[in-house]
Amino acid sequence: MIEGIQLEFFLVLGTLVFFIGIYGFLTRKNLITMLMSAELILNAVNINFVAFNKYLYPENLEGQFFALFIIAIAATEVAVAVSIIISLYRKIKSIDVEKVNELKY
Amino acid sequence: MDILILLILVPVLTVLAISISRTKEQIRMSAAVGMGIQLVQATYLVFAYLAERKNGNVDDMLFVRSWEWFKSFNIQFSIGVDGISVSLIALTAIVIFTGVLTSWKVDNLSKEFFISLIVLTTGVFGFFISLDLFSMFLFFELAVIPMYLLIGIWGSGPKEYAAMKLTLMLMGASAVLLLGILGLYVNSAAAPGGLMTFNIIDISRLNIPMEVQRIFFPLLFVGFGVLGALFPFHTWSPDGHSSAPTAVSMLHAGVLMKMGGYGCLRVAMYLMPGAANEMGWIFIVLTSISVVYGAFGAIVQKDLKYINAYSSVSHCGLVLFAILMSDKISANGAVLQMISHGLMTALFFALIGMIYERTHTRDIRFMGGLMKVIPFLGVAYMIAGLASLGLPGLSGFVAEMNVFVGAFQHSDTFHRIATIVVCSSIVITAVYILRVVATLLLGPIKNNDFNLIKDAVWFERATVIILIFAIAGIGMAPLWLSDFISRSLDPIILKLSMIK
Amino acid sequence: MENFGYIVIVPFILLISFILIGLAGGRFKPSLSGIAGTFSVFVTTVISYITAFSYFSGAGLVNGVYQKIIPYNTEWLRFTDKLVINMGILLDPISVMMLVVISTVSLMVHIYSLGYMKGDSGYSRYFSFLSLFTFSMIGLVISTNIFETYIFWELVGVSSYLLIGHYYQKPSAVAASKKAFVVTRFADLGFLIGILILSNITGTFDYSILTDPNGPAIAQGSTIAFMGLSVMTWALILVFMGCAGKSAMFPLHIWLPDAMEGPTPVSALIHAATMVVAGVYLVARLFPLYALSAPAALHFIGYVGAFTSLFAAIIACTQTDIKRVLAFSTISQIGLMMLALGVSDYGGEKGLGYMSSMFHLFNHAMFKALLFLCAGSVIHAVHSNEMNGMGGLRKFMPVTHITFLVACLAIAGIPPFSGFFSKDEILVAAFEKDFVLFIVSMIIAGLTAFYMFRLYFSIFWNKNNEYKDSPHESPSSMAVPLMFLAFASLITGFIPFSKLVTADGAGFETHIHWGIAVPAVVIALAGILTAMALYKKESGLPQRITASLGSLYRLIYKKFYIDEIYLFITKKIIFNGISAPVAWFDRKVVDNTMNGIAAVTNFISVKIKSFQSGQLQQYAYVMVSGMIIIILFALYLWNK
Amino acid sequence: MEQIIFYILVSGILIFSVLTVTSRRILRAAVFLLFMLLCSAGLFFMLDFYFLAAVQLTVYAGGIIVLIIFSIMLTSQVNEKLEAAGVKKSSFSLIAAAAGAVVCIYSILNYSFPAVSNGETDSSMKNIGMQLLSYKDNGYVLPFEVISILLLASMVGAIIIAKRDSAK
Repeated sequence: MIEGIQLEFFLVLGTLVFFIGIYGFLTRKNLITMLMSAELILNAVNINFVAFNKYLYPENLEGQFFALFIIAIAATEVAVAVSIIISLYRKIKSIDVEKVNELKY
Repeated sequence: MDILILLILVPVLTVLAISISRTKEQIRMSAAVGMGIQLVQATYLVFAYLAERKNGNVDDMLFVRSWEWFKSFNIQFSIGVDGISVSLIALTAIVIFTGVLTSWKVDNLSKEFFISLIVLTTGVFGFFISLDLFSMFLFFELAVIPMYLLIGIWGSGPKEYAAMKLTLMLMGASAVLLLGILGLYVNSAAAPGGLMTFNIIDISRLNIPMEVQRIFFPLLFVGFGVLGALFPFHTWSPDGHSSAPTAVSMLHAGVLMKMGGYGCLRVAMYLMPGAANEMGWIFIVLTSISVVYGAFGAIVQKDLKYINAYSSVSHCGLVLFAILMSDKISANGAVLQMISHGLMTALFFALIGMIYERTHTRDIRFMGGLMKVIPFLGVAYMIAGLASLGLPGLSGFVAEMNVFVGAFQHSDTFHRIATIVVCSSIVITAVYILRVVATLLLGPIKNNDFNLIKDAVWFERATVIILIFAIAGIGMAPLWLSDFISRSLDPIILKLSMIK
Repeated sequence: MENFGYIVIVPFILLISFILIGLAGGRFKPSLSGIAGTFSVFVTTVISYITAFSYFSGAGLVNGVYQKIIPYNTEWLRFTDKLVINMGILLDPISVMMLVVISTVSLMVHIYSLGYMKGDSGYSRYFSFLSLFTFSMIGLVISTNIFETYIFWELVGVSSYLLIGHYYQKPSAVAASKKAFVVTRFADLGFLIGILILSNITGTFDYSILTDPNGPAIAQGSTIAFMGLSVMTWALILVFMGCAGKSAMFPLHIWLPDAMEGPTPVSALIHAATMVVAGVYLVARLFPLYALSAPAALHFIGYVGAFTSLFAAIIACTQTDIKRVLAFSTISQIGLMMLALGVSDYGGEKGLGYMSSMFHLFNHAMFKALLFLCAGSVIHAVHSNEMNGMGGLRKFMPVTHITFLVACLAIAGIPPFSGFFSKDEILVAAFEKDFVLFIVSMIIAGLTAFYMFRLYFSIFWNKNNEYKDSPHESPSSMAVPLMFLAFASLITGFIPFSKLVTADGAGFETHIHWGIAVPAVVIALAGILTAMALYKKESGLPQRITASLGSLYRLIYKKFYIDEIYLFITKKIIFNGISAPVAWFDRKVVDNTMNGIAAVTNFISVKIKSFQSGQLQQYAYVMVSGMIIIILFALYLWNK
Repeated sequence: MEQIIFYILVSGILIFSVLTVTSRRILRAAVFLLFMLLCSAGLFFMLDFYFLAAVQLTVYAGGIIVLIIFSIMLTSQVNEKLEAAGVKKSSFSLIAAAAGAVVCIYSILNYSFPAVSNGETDSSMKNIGMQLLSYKDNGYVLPFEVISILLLASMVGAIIIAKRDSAK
């Protein structure tokens, strides 16, 4: 808990980072940068969890655990995503998301 | 073991037997034996039914059994029969048995063919014994879907188009039907908040509110009506029938179209008599159009199967017309017409298939004088034709007369004029039947190749003889069948007449 | 009262004979089929004669009135408790008379056919159908209710169809059979609707209730009116429409001349003696109903009969195909019978027209069958139907010649041949009731004599043609029936019909009204003499007369173009005007609507599928905006 | 002092986030992401969640970013500038993101959170470890195991997916 800082401040921060991530996810064409945007989104969630833990239920550790698990999941996600990106790159020599449109009608 | 359960079980076992058969011989023998057993069972059912009635059982439905199926929605698998369904089951058994016989020479993927055919039959038998709207619908679907494969794979002509069209139209109908059934279901609680049910008998004891009936009666009637070739939803019939392989045409026109009529009577009319009475006129107009229009349409066709398909539109229109009259005599006529048309049209399609196999054309412009070279088939075709145009002594006459006399019992002008309009179809029918008979069978032989063709072989003869025997049997001594059916119509007619 | 139950054998033996011959078909020697068929008809004839004898000799008579006897009646189909179709046997004077007529003519025709059809490929089929026909015709006359009549009516129609189309490889025969069936079927539609209306007003099909003069049916008829006439009248006119179809009344007569494409014995049996008079029979069967409940319908029948009769007689004068002349003559004579029914009343001597009609029916059956069989004999010898190709045959075929002459005299109404007596009664009945119809029937009498003798002289006298192979008399199996029927034509006029067959069953006395008979005979003789003058010797006179008549002659020769009108109606209006458009409409409009629905669905799905573009970011965008919208909505609900 | 550091960290998070999603050089974007993660780790430190902050540093900064940089190296020309998003696309995305942010912030600010309790957080490493492996109340052994299986599965999956197709 930081003196003079409200919980809302953290939440607004989390929201902003989250939507910056969303914006990036929607606009970036490169798959890796999209992945990075996704990391931003995950991290925004972490900030929220941590803030909730600290401000609302300081006697428990749930917020930290969730954040930990999210970090773990982010790691696996990146691992799988990177492998997908690499195999995709081998196939179509590009990691432009707009060129990856095999899966359509 | 319960006889009705056996009616479903035997086809299923037959399917299993076919699927483990190796040679073609085994496949068709198991199909024939299975359907033969089915025919025997149907006959036994008729006598068992009569015996039960004789013992003084006056229930509406006999052999009623019910199993809990899906408890939370109160869906049961309940079965039972009355005179109407027993007679239609007998019809189905005859048609499928002869259908298997006519398919004796199906060589291409014969295992799959027979499996689909018999799965379809299972659906039909299940449909006729169901007392629960849900299982009825289930069997309805089971009967319709194999049709797609049967036409699409073993058909002729533009078969993919025809299969698609037929299946889609019938599926569309079943969507409407499902809506209607669900509509009935949600309004089927005896008291507000009570248990809802799919059971026909339970629903028939209720009075469904009029505003509900007004919505769902047309849905159900049209849903079943599409299968019964109600104008203007009949166009699957010419294309579908002409592309389908022989046995499928037989089954489809002979039995599946009857499911439409049966459904209209048993579900639409019986459960919602108020709307039937109120909105009947719309459908009477449509069915009258069906009858006359189908007959006129048949006059100028050139393909034998098209002629017969249009003729089926006309005849099945008569079934629906008679049902709508909500009169006991004509309802009796409707059921008789279903049976009669089932046998007749099965015979027609069987013969057309046999003739086609020999001449390799179905275009009547290229045929002529076949009576000389294939007298057996020729005579049979003529008998089928005469039955179709309502010659006394054959089944069509009895049915038509019941319909006309019954329909004419209404004292108002609308019904009478409709009856007279419908009556006129007997002349038009005569015109197209005689045209076909004259161009196909009579006159000089147009094509010298026809001199070489051979008359029917044993399984073809068996098919034809069984069907003709049934047609003539009903035509000569109609009373027992008429009595057999008419008692079962009492509850339905009673319900309809209470509204008036 | 005697038990007539044995009559049940009659229909059964004929039905069995039909089925057996039909099924056994070509498996046995053809002559066996012929003999089997003839035998069954012989049994029928014997039973009919026994029945007639015992019925008329007193078994049917109670208090001087011939009763309706129903020896056998079984339920066949039940609509309601009252509306029941029974299969049964009804004996009353007219049905017993018809039994005799049918069995006699049928037996003669069977015997005749044994010789005539020899060597034909469809020999068994022919006899099987003849049995079917005889069965149905007998079933028709002994019906106990109007629906049973309708059933056999249809069966008679179909056997006629089958027999007309006997030479099924000949297109004209096929066309003729089709035409006959369709035209009569059309008429039967009227009949059926008539039955429906009738059964609806009276609540019964049963003749014994329908025709009971004191019964409820007759009283009920006139209560409801529809378009100026009572419903009963409409019903009976519709029933008459059926009769008109079967009996070839104008304008439904067109099938009968064409029906001559069938084998000649068939024409004799079906299209001269028995089936075509079924219409007359049915009107007679329902006569109390017509006379007491709907006299307007009866008048209508009388006038239709008169018109048809005159019309057909005129056409008959111009035809050259001998069978067609006979066909038109048949139409004319049946018209005369209808006329007689039309001028009749119910009860006692007022029923003279009815009695004379039946009398004429009976006589006509004999001499017309004879005429046809003779014509068959001639055709058999000459191998042609055309009158122009004949002449001078009296030397080659003496039996045929004499019997033909007898028949001609009978039909012309020269005493003491049978036609004289019945025609005289008809004229008297017409004279008493309606003077116009009387004049018409006089003219018909003259015309009849003229065209029959035109036929006679052209065939047996006139020029001596050169024949390729010299014609010879027919074998005895064909000659015997001719002689029998000629004998019958000589004597049947002396049967006291008025004592036996009357409208109400009670007999009355008749005697010849010389005041009418003498002029009638004189007119007939005049007709004969004219024919003799024109046709006995070969001369150019007939040609000159026809030439001077010009287009009028042509109009008559073409049968007033009625056939062409029908052809126009069927081909142009029904085929091209209704059916083809219906078929077109079905394919193009109804079917295309269905296909159109499919196409629209397809179109929409093509449009929708571009949403599924494979562009990940588009999906994500839609997802995000969707989520935001949902959240907004939830917030809105939350705050409300 | 604490507040100043806090504000610096927050502004760092926001700035580096924006730079991450807008930078046109991919490697730089990755580095900005790293900075952003570092700043948030700093935030965790300030909240006394040392373990979490450490994990954030090691896993995120140490593991993930390295992975990402590897993949960048493997697939892209590092010097190339990234293609900028179209105006239409970016403006629509901006609208959507901004709308979402507004909606969320609006509801956050309008929601009255329960009163802050004054309990002490025992986020010592020992406590975290005990609870993570405890099967009693508030024990996290099941999710922990599930995560471990997930990690294994993703490892296998990543290998399988990225493996060269031997058939070719």
